[in-house]
Amino acid sequence: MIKMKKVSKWFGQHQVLNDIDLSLSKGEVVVICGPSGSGKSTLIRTINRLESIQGGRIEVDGDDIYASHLNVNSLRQKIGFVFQQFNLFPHMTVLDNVMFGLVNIQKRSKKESMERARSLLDRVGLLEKINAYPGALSGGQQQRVAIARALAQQPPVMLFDEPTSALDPEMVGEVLQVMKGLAKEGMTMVCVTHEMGFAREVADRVVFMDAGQIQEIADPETFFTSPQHPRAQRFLSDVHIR
Amino acid sequence: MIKMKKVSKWFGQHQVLNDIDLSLSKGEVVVICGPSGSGKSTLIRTINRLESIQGGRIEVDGDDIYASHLNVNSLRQKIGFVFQQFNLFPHMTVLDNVMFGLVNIQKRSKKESMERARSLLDRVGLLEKINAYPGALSGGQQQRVAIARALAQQPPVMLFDEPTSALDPEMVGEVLQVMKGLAKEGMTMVCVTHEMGFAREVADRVVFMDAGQIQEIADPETFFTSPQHPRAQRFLSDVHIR
Amino acid sequence: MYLLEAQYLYQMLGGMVTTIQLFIVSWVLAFSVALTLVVIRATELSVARWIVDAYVEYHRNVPLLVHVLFWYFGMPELLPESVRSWLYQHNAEMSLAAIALGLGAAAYIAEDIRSGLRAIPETQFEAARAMGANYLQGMRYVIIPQALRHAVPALIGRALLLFKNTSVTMAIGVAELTYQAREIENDTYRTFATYGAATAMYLAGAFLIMFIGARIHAYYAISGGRNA
Amino acid sequence: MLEIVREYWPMLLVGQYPNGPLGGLALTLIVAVLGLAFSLPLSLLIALARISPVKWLSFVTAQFVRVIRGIPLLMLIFWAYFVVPKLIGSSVSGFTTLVCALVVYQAAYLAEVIRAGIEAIPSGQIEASRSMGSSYILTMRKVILPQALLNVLPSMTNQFVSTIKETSLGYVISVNELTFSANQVNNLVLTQPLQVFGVLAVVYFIVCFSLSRSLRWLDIRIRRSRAMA
Amino acid sequence: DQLDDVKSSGMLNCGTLGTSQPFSFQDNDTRQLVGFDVDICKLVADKLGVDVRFKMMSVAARVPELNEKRVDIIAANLGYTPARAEQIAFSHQYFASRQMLMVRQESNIESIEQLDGRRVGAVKGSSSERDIKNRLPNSTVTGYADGSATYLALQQKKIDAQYGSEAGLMRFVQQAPANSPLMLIETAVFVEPWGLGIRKNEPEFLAAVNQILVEADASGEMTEIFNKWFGADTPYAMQRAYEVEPITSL
Ligand SMILES: Nc1ncnc2c1ncn2[C@@H]1O[C@H](COP(=O)(O)OP(=O)(O)OP(=O)(O)O)[C@@H](O)[C@H]1O
Ligand SMILES: Nc1ncnc2c1ncn2[C@@H]1O[C@H](COP(=O)(O)OP(=O)(O)OP(=O)(O)O)[C@@H](O)[C@H]1O
Ligand SMILES: [Mg+2]
Ligand SMILES: [Mg+2]
Repeated sequence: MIKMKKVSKWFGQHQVLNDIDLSLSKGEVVVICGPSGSGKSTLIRTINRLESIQGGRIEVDGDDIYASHLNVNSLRQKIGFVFQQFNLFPHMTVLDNVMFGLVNIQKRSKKESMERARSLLDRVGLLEKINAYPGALSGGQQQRVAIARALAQQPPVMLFDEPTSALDPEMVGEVLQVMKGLAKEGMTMVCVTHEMGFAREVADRVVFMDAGQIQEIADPETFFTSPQHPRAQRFLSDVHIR
Repeated sequence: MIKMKKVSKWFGQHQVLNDIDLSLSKGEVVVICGPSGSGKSTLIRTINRLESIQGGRIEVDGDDIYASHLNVNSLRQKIGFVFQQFNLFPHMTVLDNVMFGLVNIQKRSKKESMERARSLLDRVGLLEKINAYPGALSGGQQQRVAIARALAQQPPVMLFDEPTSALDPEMVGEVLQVMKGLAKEGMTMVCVTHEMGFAREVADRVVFMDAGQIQEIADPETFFTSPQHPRAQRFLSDVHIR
Repeated sequence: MYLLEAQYLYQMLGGMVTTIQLFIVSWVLAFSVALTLVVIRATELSVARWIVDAYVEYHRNVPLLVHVLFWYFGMPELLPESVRSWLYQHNAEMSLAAIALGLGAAAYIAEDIRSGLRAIPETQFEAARAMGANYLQGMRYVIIPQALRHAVPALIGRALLLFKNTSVTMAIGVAELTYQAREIENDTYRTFATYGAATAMYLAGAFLIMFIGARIHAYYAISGGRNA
Repeated sequence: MLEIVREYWPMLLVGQYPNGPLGGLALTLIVAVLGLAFSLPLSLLIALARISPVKWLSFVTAQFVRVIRGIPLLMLIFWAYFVVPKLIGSSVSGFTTLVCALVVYQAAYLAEVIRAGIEAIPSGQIEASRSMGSSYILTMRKVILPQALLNVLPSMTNQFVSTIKETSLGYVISVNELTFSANQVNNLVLTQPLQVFGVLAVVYFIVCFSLSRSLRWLDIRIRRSRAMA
Repeated sequence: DQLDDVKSSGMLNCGTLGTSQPFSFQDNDTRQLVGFDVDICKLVADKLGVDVRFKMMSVAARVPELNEKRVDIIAANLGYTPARAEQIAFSHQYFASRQMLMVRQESNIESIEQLDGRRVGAVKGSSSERDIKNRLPNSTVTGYADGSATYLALQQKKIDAQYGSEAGLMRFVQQAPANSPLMLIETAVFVEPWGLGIRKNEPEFLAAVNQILVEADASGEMTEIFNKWFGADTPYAMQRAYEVEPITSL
């Protein structure tokens, strides 16, 4: 489904991704963690071509996504992206946010889009907030709308960038429930997160990054109980202090 | 040191604080926790008179701080406040941010202020960032500058509003170290936080709020191991899922 | 100071109507051109930026009067004879004045919208693109509507100035309010009365614009407030 | 166009001076500089009054700003010239009237720009400063205005440039600045109005462009120095 | 009264336009205000035995400048009409402006009537609208900022005729390029009497000014001034064809 081969990225002189190799098959869930600035966000952004890369190759569904002839807009319709800061459109209601891609990008009929949006919002438990504006929602509610919006176009792949870091403990729970549901249904997912509970429960593999490189890939249980890489050991000790 | 008696606050029709009673003696450290929207921020903001109150009375050092003749500016010099979002002044360097109160409010000499600012920045481990602007700092660094700024005027009381919620796990560690140091030195502190580790290590009491009321006050060990109030039990179970 | 006779007030009302027509036509033109400029500019291509910058600097730094004279006396000379004479038979003053005013105001409006644009986090655009929206869709549905909201106060100010600046076009014979006021003043030498009436009419028009602007502002205010 | 400049440059530069009152570009620059120098502080006061918690003060300034913004500048100058002396009982020169009218008019517009800038600063900044114990004035002076003024510098540039261009309305009360001189020249040359006004446009362009470029330069420099660019 | 005030102050404040060759304009070499109107004011001041100080005024502000006592007298293209005379007092006529129409030679228009239905341009605020409507009821009049702009509009065929005073139009005829010559239509649309403007209710001052004008006419000084600006040695080469006389008797 997703294949990254020797992907490298520089910001000016500064190398942010260094020979990244990573493959996901359909239905797989991968969690990425690592210290701040290690390149986690940059990595998942490259999968959606939100960043340019200077070396290597990324394939989604067998297509080289950095090929110049590739239609990037239709690629992105296949990939749902949930931003750390939600990035809901503040001038649209919750319903309009979720319908946006269906109506304006995929040019579906209003009626059909509305039905689909409603059923998604129902699923994330926000049916009664349908006409609210994002500014009137709590953080956890906003995050769930962002997920519904990303799911609306029925993408086979979902990317999550720290979907819970801005939330308080109770809201973290709400958002993780929804994501677990998706994982169970067989969605292919890449998720940057430090939520150990989530990683343990749903991830097939955990990827630990540091300084632009993948330092360790392991199944969750192994990673959390006996990390191999010294940087990962230090990192996990910090996380556990909490 | 701080005495709140039957403090009530409304936003329009909505009661946000309901008969709050809370006293702190000198050198005491209190942690406030509770679900989102329960009134934690509002509570500590009233102690600094950043909010008006509609009922009750708050004394700091024996003075009724909502008395109309009270000089609010000199009250606030006695209370350091650290915001969740840092609120550093982006147009001033780190040093200027920390010197601001000394030079402009307390009218100390430049030289003396500079020395004091440097020693504070040294203490929070930021001596080398002294001439940087806030925009060029990481979140944890910004938060430490904010603490140094609040400490500069040597306030006997410090208020912290979720000082770590916007930080990643490693940075959380940095900030908590500084706060632990303060607690050990006998600073009177009120801290809104969900960092159980911190609460366990330094808090004298934990206050659990819900729906504008204090539901439970207990010492940390008791609170975390056997909370009495059902809402607190549910809340803690959520927190532990992580 | 005493009031003017009905006949003169009527004449001035005629001028006011022209002023309002001119204002509306040039505002619509200005707004469309400004939006185009903003979209071009936002591509961040250096050629595009250069062109839009030059456009803005020209209009901002050259007096409006000169700009109006240029459009009236300079531009039509580039047209073929037949088009020109058709134009002159059909109130060329008015249409050329509207073009000159509109293009001039467009430069300012474009800057105002661009300031509004700067207030929109780049992540909004990214969010739209990440869903598969193309450049124009992202601009049209997500960025521009938000930028406009931020720009409303500045745009109200701009509309007021455009409304008042229509008087510049009297230099090329557009019979708007100031033009009529001058005619009447010159016929009667009752300077204070005529200018007093003209000032009152401008003020009334300006208040109307401020009122409508405030309505639009209130209508567009995004509800929900603090974390939007 | 060059012959016109060669032939008439003294008139365009200084008007009748020294055989009469100073005029032309020199007068334009003087009026503009005075207009800019006074309108900025006045607009600051208006903006602060407009957002002040004192109800009547903000109400009065709001109405004032509204009315001034609703009157064409030409009319404002005209009325100031003829009405103000009646009110204060002594005559005021055209030059003074022009400068004052320009200052008041620009200040009203500028005040709105500045107000928007102040209101756009996150309230956390005010709270942070106030919670350290600084007074309202100190907070405005050291924390809010330095940020707000920088943010709205582009709009302020627009306003400054129009101040320069609007000095030309002084002709109506016989302040014979550059545009008036150009009209005189036009009357002498007679058959080349486009060329004469072309010269006028170039001169205004040079003056205004230098101002807007220097302000942009200043903007970039401050941003750089605050590590914001 | 005003006459006494002027005499006692020793200064006559005279308002002129300053942008109206040859009546009042700034000489490019000396950069001083000169012209027919200027000389008339000087004449009045001389005869009153006082100094003269000139003030340039815009068309829009000239009447209030007078009525608000900023100046004592204005010589500023003031054509007489009864309506205007309700606001200010007119002296005897010191100039009679033949108001004429100028056309492009190639348009072959020779009479005023031929222009009916065509577009006519004039300087805005020159009482043109009313005058022309009387003669050319089907024409539209466009008022431009000044003579030069009107001229340009005529040359660019935006209008078919330019309306104005003979003195003003003459210079355009002379300066028009050879490939697009202009000409005046022989007959004047009408003759507009110009007077000096004085505040109402100043009979002594008005009488004194009138007397000065009459005497200057008699002594030949008026003709001298006229010839200096309009005579054979000037581009206008006009003959003086009017008397100094009370306007209301016209
Ligand atoms: N636009 C940019 N220009 C230059 N450097 C950048 C840019 N964006 C990111 N970087 C740098 O690239 C590195 C990786 O950034 P990235 O955002 O991928 O980190 P991350 O692992 O997501 O960190 P976090 O946990 O804080 O989100 C960082 O050192 C960052 O400073
Ligand atoms: N300016 C305001 N106007 C109206 N209601 C407000 C305002 N500020 C806060 N509230 C409401 O007051 C309640 C308490 O808010 P407060 O910010 O104190 O909560 P909190 O406990 O700090 O929550 P969090 O953990 O999310 O920060 C909330 O329901 C909130 O919606
Ligand atoms: Mg990241
Ligand atoms: Mg809070």
